[in-house]
Amino acid sequence: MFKAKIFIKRRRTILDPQGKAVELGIKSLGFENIKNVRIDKFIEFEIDEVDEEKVRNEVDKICDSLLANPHLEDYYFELEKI
Amino acid sequence: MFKAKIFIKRRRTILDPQGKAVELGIKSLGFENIKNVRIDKFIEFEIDEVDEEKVRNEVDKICDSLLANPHLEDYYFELEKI
Amino acid sequence: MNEIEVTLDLALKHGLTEEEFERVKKFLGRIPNYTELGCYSVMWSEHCSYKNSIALLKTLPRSGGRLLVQAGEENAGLVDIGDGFAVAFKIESHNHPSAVEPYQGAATGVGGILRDIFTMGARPIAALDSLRFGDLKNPKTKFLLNGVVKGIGDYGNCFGVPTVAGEVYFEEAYQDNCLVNAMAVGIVKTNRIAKAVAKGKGNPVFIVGSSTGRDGIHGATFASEELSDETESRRSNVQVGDPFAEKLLLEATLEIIKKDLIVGIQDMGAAGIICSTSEMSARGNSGMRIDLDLVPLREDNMSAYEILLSESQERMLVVGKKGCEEEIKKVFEKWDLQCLKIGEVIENDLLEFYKDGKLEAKLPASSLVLGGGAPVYYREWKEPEYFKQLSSIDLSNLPEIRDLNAALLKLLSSPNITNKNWIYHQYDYTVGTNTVIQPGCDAAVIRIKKTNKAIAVKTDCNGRYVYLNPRRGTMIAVAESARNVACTGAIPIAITNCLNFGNPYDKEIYWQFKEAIEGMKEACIVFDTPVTGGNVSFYNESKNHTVYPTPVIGMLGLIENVIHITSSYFKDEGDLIYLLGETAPEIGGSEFLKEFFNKVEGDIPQINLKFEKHLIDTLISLIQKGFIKSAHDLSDGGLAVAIAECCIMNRKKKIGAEIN
Amino acid sequence: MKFGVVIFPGSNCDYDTYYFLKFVLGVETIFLFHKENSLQGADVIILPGGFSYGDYLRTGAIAKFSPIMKEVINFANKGGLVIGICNGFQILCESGLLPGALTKNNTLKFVCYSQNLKVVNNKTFFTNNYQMNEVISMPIAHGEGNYIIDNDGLKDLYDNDQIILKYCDEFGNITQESNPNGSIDNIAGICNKNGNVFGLMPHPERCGEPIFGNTDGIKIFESILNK
Repeated sequence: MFKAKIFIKRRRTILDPQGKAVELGIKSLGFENIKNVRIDKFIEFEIDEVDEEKVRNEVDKICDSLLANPHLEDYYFELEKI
Repeated sequence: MFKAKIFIKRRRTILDPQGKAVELGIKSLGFENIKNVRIDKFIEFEIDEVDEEKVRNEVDKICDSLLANPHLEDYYFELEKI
Repeated sequence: MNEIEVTLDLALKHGLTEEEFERVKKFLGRIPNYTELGCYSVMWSEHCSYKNSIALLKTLPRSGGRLLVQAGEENAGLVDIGDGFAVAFKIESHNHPSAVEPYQGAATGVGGILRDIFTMGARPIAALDSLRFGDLKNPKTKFLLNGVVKGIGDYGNCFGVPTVAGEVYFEEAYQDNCLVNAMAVGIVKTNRIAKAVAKGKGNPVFIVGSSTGRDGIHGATFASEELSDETESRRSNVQVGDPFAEKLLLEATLEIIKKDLIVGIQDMGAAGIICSTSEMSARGNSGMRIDLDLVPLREDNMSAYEILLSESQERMLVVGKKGCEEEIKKVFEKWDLQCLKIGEVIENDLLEFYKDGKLEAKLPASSLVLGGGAPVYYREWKEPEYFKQLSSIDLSNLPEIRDLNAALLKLLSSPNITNKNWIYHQYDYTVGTNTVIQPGCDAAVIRIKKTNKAIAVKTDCNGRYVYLNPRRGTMIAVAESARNVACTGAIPIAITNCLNFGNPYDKEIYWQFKEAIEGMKEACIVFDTPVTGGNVSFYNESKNHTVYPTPVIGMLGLIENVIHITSSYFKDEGDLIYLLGETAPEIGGSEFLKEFFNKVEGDIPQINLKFEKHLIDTLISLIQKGFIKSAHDLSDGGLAVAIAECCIMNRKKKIGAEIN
Repeated sequence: MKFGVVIFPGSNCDYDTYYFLKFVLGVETIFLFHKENSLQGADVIILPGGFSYGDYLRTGAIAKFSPIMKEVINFANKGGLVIGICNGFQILCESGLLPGALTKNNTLKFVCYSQNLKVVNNKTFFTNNYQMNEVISMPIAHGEGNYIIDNDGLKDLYDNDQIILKYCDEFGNITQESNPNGSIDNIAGICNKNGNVFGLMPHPERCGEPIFGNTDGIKIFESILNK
C-alpha cells in the first residue's frame, strides 16, 4: 500500500487572483513584510498496489489526465510506503 | 529572507465533498485501487525577516488568525531560508 | 527585442500580408521595428480591424430611432429609454479561448463584455450567454459544457450581475469549435455617459486595475486563426479572470465618472494597451506620449512588445482632467486598486512609447484603427452547391409517425429543447433585485428602478436554418428574438449581434456571411430595430468541421409600464388558447427532422417580414389592453412542444391543455 | 430606527438591501464602508450578500479583518442587532459572532432558486412576525451554504433555541431532498445565544416587493421594526 502526496501548483507566470487577495488580507493584519503569496492544492490518497514503479505510473497518469489543468498548472508528487 | 510552506488540512472528521468527487473521477478513469482522497491547501509566501524565531511566530499568527479556520482545519508549516 | 531585424518573412509570421506590410511602411515612411510590427499585426488582425467584414457591416441600419451613439462609435450600443435613462448593451464572442481552456475562456469572455458596458458609465444589470457545443454524447462536449457554465457562473455571480437568459445548442458542426457568446446590458443616466476618447493636450493618461503580465499575447490574432496544432503551440499562456478585481474596477470607474474627473475611459480587451491608446487617441484626433516603465508589471523583464500586446484582464485606460490627478488616485486607493499615471495626451496624431528612456515605438494613432488606416477588404463570394441541393429536397414523402405521444416525449427530451435549469440554476439570476421574468421563459424581463419601466432581453439564432438558407435563416433569427421579447409585452427597439462564421477567405463561407448580413438588414429595417454594434468571429473551423454560420441576435425590448409584463406559462383553468399567425407544412431544417431522421436539409420555413411585424404589433396591443394572461413563441419543436412548455413552466400548479 | 448596510470590497447585494430598506420599507438607511471605524449611530447592522474579497481562501475569511468589523463585534457583544445575509452569515461565523462554519455545497455547484423554509423559532427579534412553523419561501443563491458544526455545538444550538430557519419542502417537512447544500439538520438560519445576532443563507431583500410575486422576506424586517 502506498500513499501519494501530490502538489498541484499554478504556473508562476499565470495570474493567481486568490494569492493576490490573501496577500491583501495578511497585510491588513499588519504584516507588511510578506510577498509573493501563492495558494495551491495538496492532494493525498492511498493506492492498494505493491510495485512502486506501477504506482508511480498510475499516479502520474491520474495527475496528468484529471488532477492538474495542463494550461494553468504543473504537478509533482512523493510516494510513501504505508 | 525566509520562505514559508504551509499545509492547511481539513480535519479528517469533517466530510470533504470535493475529495469524494475527485475519488469518483479517478475511479471513472479505471483506477479502482484508490481510496481516501483528500483535497487540502498548500500556501507559500516569502517573509522579509532574518530572525527565524520571529518568523516562526509571525507565520503561526497568520495561520491561526487567517489562513486556517479552527472549526474545520489544522495547519503545520516548514520554513526555508532563501 | 528591437535588434530583431524586421523582414517580410517576419511580417508574414505575424499574420500580415505582403500588401499590409507595404501599407505599414507607407504610414511610417520607413520599415517598422519589431515592436511596431507587433502593434500593426494585432491591430490589423481580423478581431480588432474587422477588415473582412466592416464593408458589409456598414450596410446595416446603424442609427436613428432611440440610438444615442452610432454603432462602432463607442464600446457598446446606447439606446434612450426615456425618464433620463439609457441602456448600454453588447454581445461578444470568446470562442477560441474557451475551446482551449473552457473555464477561464468563458469567465474572461464575461469579464470583457461587462467592462465594455461600465466603461460607458453604465452599471451592468443583466448578462446573457449564447452557447453552442458538439454532440452531447461526446465526453469532450461534456468537459467543455461543464467548464464554460462554471466559468460564466463563477464570474457573473462574484461580480454581482444576474445571468438571466441565453440559449444552448448541441450540433455536430460545433464539435471542434464551441461558440461562447456573452452579452451584457447596463443602465446609465443620460447625463452620466462616459466616452472612450482622449483629447486635451497635457491631460494625464492612467492605467488602472490589475498588473500586466504575459497573458494572451497574440490573443487577438489567436482569435482570428483556425484552431490547428500550430496555433496550439504558438499561443502563450491563458488569460485568467478575477471577478473580485472587476467588481472593484466597476465601483471605482462609476465613481470617477460621477465626480466628473475624467475626459475619457476605455476597457482593455483584445490587444490591451496598444488598442486602447490608439482607439481613444484616434477618436479625439490627438495622440499620447507613454512611458512603459510606469506600467505595473506582474512578471519581470517584459519587453515593450509584450507590455503593449498583453491582454491581462481587469485593466482600463483613463484620460483624466488635468489637475484632478490626486482625486482620481484617491478613488482607486479607496477601492484598493492600482492607478498609475503612465503618460499624457499630445496634440498631434502620434503615439510615442518609451521604455528605459528609449523611444520603442512611434506610430500615427489613426493608422492603426478600424475606420482609420486599418485595411478594408471586399471579398468575393460563391454560392455553394449544397444550397440549391439541400433546399430543393422534397420532404413530403417521409414515413408517417404513428405514435404521436412518444414523438412529443422524444422531442421534449432532445438536448436542444429540453429544460436547461441544470445550467441556469448555477447562475445567480436574482441578484440586483430587478429580475421579474426569470430564466426559462421567452425572454428575461428586468425592471428599471425609480421608473415604471422594464426591459426584455433575449439572444436567438437557429444555426441549422442559417446554414440551409443564410438570408432567410437570419431574418428568422431577428424575427424570433423580436417575437420572444414581444411575448413578455415589450416593444423590440434595437439589436446587437455576434457573427460566428468560418474562414472569410473561403468564397462559399463569405457567401454565407454576405447573405446573412442582407437578411439581417431587411429584417432590422422592417422591425425598426437598428444594429447598435456587436462582434464578428471568423475562423470558427478546424481540419474536419466548419461551424454552421451562426449570427446570434441580442434583442432589447422596452416595456413602458410594468403592469404589461407577461410570462409564458398557462395560468388558470378555463383560459382560452389562441394561435396567432399561419401554419404551413414546413419541416425543412427542423428539430423534428433532425431528431427523427437525423437530417439537416429541405427548404426552411418561409417568412413574410411585414406580416411578422404586424403580428408583433397586434400581440403587444392585445397585452396592453389587458386581454392576455400569457404568451409563448413557437420555435424549435413547433406547436406541440410550445403547448407542452406552457404547461410545464408553471411551477406552482399542475395544468394541462385541450386543443382542437 | 436607523439601519447601517456594510460594504466590503466584493459585496454585491449592498445596494439591493439599501434600496429595499430605504425605498420599499421607507426606513432610514446608511452605507458603512469597510474602512470606516464608526457605525454612525446605526441601530441595526446588516452584513449583505456578495463575495467579500472574492471569497478567496474561504468565504468571509478576509472580511473579518476590516476596521468596521471591530466596531460590529463590539456593537454585537453589547447586544446591538446584527443580521448577516448569505456572505454576511459566513462573515459572522468567521468572526466568531456565530458558531459553526459555512462550507462548499455538497453538490459542489452554485445553487439559485426559490427555496422553501420553515420558521422553527418565531420568538426572536427577527421572526416574531411569522407564525410558529410557518412555511415561507425565499430566493437562495450561493455556492458555500453547507452549514457544519460539531456535535456539542449542535446540542448547544438546540438547547438555547438558536436555530431559526430550516430548509423544508412545500408542506413543511424537513427532508434530505429539500436540502439545497447539505447543511446539518437542514439549518438555514441561526442566532447567537443572546438572540441579537442573526445569520441566514436565503435572501429576504430579494422577496420584499409584490412585483416578484413573493413578499415573505418583509416580515424579517417588520419583526425588527415593531420589536
